[in-house]
Amino acid sequence: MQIIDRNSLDILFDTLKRRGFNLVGPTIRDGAIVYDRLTSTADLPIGWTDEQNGGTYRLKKRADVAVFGYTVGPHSWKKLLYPSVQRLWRAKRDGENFQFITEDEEVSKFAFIGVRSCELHAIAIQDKVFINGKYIDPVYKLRRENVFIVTVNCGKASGTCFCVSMNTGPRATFGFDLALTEILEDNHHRFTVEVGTERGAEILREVPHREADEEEKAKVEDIVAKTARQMGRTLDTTDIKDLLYRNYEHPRWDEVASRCLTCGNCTLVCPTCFCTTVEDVTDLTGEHAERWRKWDSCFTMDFSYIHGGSIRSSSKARYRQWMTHKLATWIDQFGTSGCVGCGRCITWCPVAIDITEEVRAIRGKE
Amino acid sequence: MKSRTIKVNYLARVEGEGALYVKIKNTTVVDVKLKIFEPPRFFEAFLRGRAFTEAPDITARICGICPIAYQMSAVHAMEDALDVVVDGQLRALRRLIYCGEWIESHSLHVYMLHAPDFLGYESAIHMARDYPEIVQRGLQLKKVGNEIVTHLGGREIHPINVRVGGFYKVPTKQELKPLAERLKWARNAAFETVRWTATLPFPEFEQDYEFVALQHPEEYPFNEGRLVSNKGLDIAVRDYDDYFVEEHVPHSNALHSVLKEQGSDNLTGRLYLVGPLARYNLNFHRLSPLAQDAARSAGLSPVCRNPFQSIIVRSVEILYACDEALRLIQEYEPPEKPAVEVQPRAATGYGCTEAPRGILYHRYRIDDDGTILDAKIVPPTSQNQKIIERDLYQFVSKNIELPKQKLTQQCEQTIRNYDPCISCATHFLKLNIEQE
Amino acid sequence: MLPDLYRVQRVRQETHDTFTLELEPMSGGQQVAAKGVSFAAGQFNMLYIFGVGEVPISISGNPTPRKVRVSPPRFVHTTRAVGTVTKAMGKLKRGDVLGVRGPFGSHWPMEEAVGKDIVMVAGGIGLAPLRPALYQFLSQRENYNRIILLYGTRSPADILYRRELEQWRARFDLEVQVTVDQAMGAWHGNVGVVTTLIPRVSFDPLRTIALICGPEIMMRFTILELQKRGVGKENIFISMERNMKCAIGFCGHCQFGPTFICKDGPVFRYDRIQEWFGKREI
Amino acid sequence: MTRKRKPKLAVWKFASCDGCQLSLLDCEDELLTVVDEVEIAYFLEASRAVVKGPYDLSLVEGSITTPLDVRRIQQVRQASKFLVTIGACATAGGIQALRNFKDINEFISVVYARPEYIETLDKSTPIANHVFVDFELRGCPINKRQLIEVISAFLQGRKPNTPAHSVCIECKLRGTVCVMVAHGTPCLGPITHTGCGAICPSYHRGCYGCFGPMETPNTASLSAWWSRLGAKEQDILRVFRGFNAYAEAFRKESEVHEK
Ligand SMILES: Cc1cc2nc3c(=O)[nH]c(=O)nc-3n(C[C@H](O)[C@H](O)[C@H](O)COP(=O)(O)OP(=O)(O)OC[C@H]3O[C@@H](n4cnc5c(N)ncnc54)[C@H](O)[C@@H]3O)c2cc1C
Ligand code: SF4
Ligand code: SF4
Ligand code: SF4
Repeated sequence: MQIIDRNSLDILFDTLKRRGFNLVGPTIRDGAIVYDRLTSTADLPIGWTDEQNGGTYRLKKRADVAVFGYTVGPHSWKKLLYPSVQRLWRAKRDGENFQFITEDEEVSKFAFIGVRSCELHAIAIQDKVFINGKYIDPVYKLRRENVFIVTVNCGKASGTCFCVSMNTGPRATFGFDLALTEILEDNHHRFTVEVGTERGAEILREVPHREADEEEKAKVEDIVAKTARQMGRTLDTTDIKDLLYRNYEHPRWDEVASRCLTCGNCTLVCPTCFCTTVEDVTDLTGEHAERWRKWDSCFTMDFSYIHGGSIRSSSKARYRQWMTHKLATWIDQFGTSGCVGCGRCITWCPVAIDITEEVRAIRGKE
Repeated sequence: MKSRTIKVNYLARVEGEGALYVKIKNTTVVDVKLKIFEPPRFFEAFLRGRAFTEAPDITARICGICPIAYQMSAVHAMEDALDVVVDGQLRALRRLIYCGEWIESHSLHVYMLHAPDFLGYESAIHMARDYPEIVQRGLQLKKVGNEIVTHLGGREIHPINVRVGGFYKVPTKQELKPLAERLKWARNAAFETVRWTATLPFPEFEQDYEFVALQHPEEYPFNEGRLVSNKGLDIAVRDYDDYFVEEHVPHSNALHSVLKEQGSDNLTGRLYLVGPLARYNLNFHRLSPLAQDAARSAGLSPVCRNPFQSIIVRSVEILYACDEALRLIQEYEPPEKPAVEVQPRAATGYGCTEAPRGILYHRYRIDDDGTILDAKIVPPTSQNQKIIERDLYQFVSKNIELPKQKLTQQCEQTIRNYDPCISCATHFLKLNIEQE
Repeated sequence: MLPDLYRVQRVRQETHDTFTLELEPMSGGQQVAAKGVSFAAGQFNMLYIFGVGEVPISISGNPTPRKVRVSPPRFVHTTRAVGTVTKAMGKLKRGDVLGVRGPFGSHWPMEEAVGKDIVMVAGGIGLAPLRPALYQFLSQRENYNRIILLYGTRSPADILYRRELEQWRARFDLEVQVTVDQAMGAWHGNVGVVTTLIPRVSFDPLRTIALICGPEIMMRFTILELQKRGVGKENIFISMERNMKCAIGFCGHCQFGPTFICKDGPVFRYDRIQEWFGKREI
Repeated sequence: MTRKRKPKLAVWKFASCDGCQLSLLDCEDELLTVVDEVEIAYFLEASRAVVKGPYDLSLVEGSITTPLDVRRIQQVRQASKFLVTIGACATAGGIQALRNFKDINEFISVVYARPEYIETLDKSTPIANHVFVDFELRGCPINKRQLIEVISAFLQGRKPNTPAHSVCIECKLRGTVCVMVAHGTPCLGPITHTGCGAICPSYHRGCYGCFGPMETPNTASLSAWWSRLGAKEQDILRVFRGFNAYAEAFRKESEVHEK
């Protein structure tokens, strides 16, 4: 474990930039901490934190100058790994025939700054979906290959976090190039650094650093342990798959359906949800056609539309599909839970529907 | 006895639905009616009981062509009631978005609605076959206007960003930059537009009008000023109701507005004219030097009384709006807050701004918690309706020997001189010419 | 994800709303050359009509054509025009070009069926995905015991593959029963839903493989009837249908319980999805 | 697949603000291409030239508010092969449908000094209440991209890509921060039909529902949440009584909040 001080964070940024990486990370926009292009550490949410609960998110000033003193916000990294709206191909009519126009996509190399442990798990889950199966999604693969990941171990948990329950945090254990832990002490603002890959080590060599002492190593443990104790939510995952398989007809689904807006926010903020739809479009002349892929949600009627109607026309069936997929069928499909406990779906649900609460209700009244 | 009628059941290339009816007996015009049959929509009625904050969005729906005008008059009236002043960069942004609407609306009228009359086409689409570059230029100019509105307002029609007190969100300097580039092109195109419109064939038709427009000590009027005329009117906006009166005639779903003869409640008051011609004649010296030069070099004097030449005046105003928009963008510094805090209180507020077609007056009475108790809206088209009828009368009388088809076409053109907006007029237009 | 280009070589109108297209890869289709037109009975393709859209359609041709009978080999699809894309597909003529991605999905249990009785139950357009299996069974007839095809349609006018059905019916090594929901005109055959045919045919329930394709409700009742006869769940195979956008497990639309119909299906062994199949709105 | 003759396009207007048909003229970059692909057979706002029907594609703007219009829409339907209604007036009765909740005579007397000159119906109703409509395009006003999409789709014989889900999905696709969750600003986005591009939230404003109800709107649940955010019954009533007041889901919800 190494140590860099706060100023060296700027050097780390510059080094990554020199190596051709575009930095993306937390920054304040429109009253939230979103993931966007960063030019320097000044773009980071220095001295800001967030307060989260079901259906609410508020930025708050911190008493200190923490750089990573917040938890996850409305965006997730998936927006960079498979864009929310993407053209898959173009075609042109050519007399009686038509032709596809293929173009090689240039994708910039990204360095993700401030990825949390739950998010690493989410990326790993999407890897399973997009590149570790029988078919490979070229859009995802192209972007994923180029990413450099700088992780941050969480120094605080928010009111909707439950990574501890899902075994996905708060400490990062894999999947990063470099992992930082922020140590904020009067007069000495520094970060511990763990190296995850050779690539990471190479970058770190260009940043002034030193070996961490025992005390500093212990601090990391303390910080993550404290965060773990702060979890705003818990979810009992015992036997969860069978629990949900057993309860397709539980009355709780009707109850949640009475509140659920079927707006789809939960699916779109979720870092693992991957569903998309395609739009086949043409221009006015009818000479050009394109196919676009867009993020979709299992909460729409079109999602399950087959000729004659939608399979999941009730909101009950749609919420049930979503939650059962996240927590149960995902396990059968990909050998892992589809939920990493980031809590986004709870915070960003406009009416505060809470996946942990729903599980509790079903378990309780089974 | 020979009589003719000229009827145009659905006036084309105007906004909304109107009809024209002219009745000629021997060689005299006996009746002229500009009918507005666009169904009434009762805005003043359902504004009652709404929140004062809703007026800009609701009244915008009176007209899809000039929603900004409605939003501006509404916010000014409300701010007048609440005794709030919105100035500095927020005021500048309001001016900027208004420039956008003028550019868009005037370009639409000049190129798509009016020019085809002069060149003998059914529409700009037909005109595009022979004059593709000109029509393209008009479309692109219009687009720049729309871009300004969209940038600041969120979309070109019924923008969503205007509120009592200011805006919901203001742009950064960076965000306005691309507009400046487009506006530089637009300013040149507008210059060309002035030159081009000046070459169109104009009938001899000088009329004596009482022009009414806003006048402001420093600027060409958009949002603020005193109501003045070339015949001595000079009043504050809040005195509007003392000087103007609206009457309802059977042939029209729009109310007609006239200037009251002072000291009398006589409804057959003075006719007056609002719109680009009025603004131009009353405020020529407030145009930017570039716009003044363009007008002069196109042979337009600071006083223009030929309504057919309103097409040149509109073009000058497009040029001015481009110039002004550029200036506003160059001087822009984002204000600290997107809006001024407003607190409701029981009061009556008055607002009058210069819509592309002329002055648009709003008056609201609200109660303590901001609920609208009473609303009055007088759009430019209802103010011009009487004068349009008078012009028609004069025009037909002068050209009575023309073959019917030609006369009909020219009557339509006479109406289009005013760019009447029927949707506005009905918060109601119908055209028939009858000759006996 | 880019479709290959195929040319329509032949169009056959089967009924007023159903038609069969034979598609040949266009020369120059790079991927096609490598892959060849081969598929397993039960699989489907994604067919793209220029400017209109893309839909999943089962392959209804012969997976093991007699050598070089048609060269180059073709994809055969039978489609019922129900909506935008399928209607546009119905307007294609010989020589028109369309995009093809595939073949995708699982296939009918050809190996498991060896040495057993085979009961195929088709409802409506469901006959199309079953036809390749039938072709294959017949081409290796000696490998199987009894082969029974039960087929139900709405009315006599909706019967697909009429000539072939007649030929099949004439064979002694294949039992074909057709029924219609509503008799019209000169129909002298069975009337009633397809499930009513099940008790009438003889097979050895303990040594039977059943293949079913049709509307979900029809499949549900067919399964009940077969179970009544004693056919085990593990010997019943059904072909499922769900909305599909990508056909390769990314779009998520075709999820059915824990499965993706595009890659785990469309053909499923009934006992593996039984838990979900009985439930509504899954 | 070459087209034989240009399809005839007609644009009709009933009670409205003209904004939706103006959207077509606002397609500055596409307008001349549209004209290449279709024959503008009837479009008074743009042209005096009137070509006789029947029309292949009719775009209908505005709501039905007069006895005459009740008859006129029948004629338009008869003359049209494919009829598309555009905008909140045509699809839901528009803002003028606020009269439907009140006594019309009282309304007339408020606006017009001589009510006897006014001929109007007591309700403003959507086109689909009178004739069969092939496709509805939402919005107050419609979105011009969507209009071009509908025309392109019509020309190509495909389904237009105009999803019916919530505005929220569009917000999320754009990466907009939710104004309700992050600012506590009441927003109608979760129950409003998408299509505008999720404009309001991107301007830090709550959606006010100008595209009308989405496919399966849970208005009751959202109203309850608005109350928790501090919205008064009056505010909730007003927001549902907006530009789509007479759309069923909004109408019913507004009635709940009417004292
Ligand atoms: C694996 C599989 C195999 C199929 N095989 C055949 C076949 O051999 N012959 C045949 O006629 N039909 C088959 N279908 C059904 C066929 O895909 C639909 O009829 C077709 O998608 C309808 O599209 P449309 O645009 O004509 O209809 P619309 O009703 O206009 O559909 C709009 C959209 O909804 C979706 N959709 C509608 N109906 C279905 C459906 N039934 N299944 C999946 N998506 C649907 C599609 O995405 C379509 O683009 C099969 C479906 C699946 C999933
Ligand atoms: S389901 Fe909710 S808590 Fe779980 S990963 Fe998705 S957004 Fe996070
Ligand atoms: S759970 Fe919440 S976020 Fe998800 S669809 Fe329902 S209301 Fe929307
Ligand atoms: S966000 Fe809502 S109110 Fe705003 S423009 Fe879109 S649909 Fe209309």
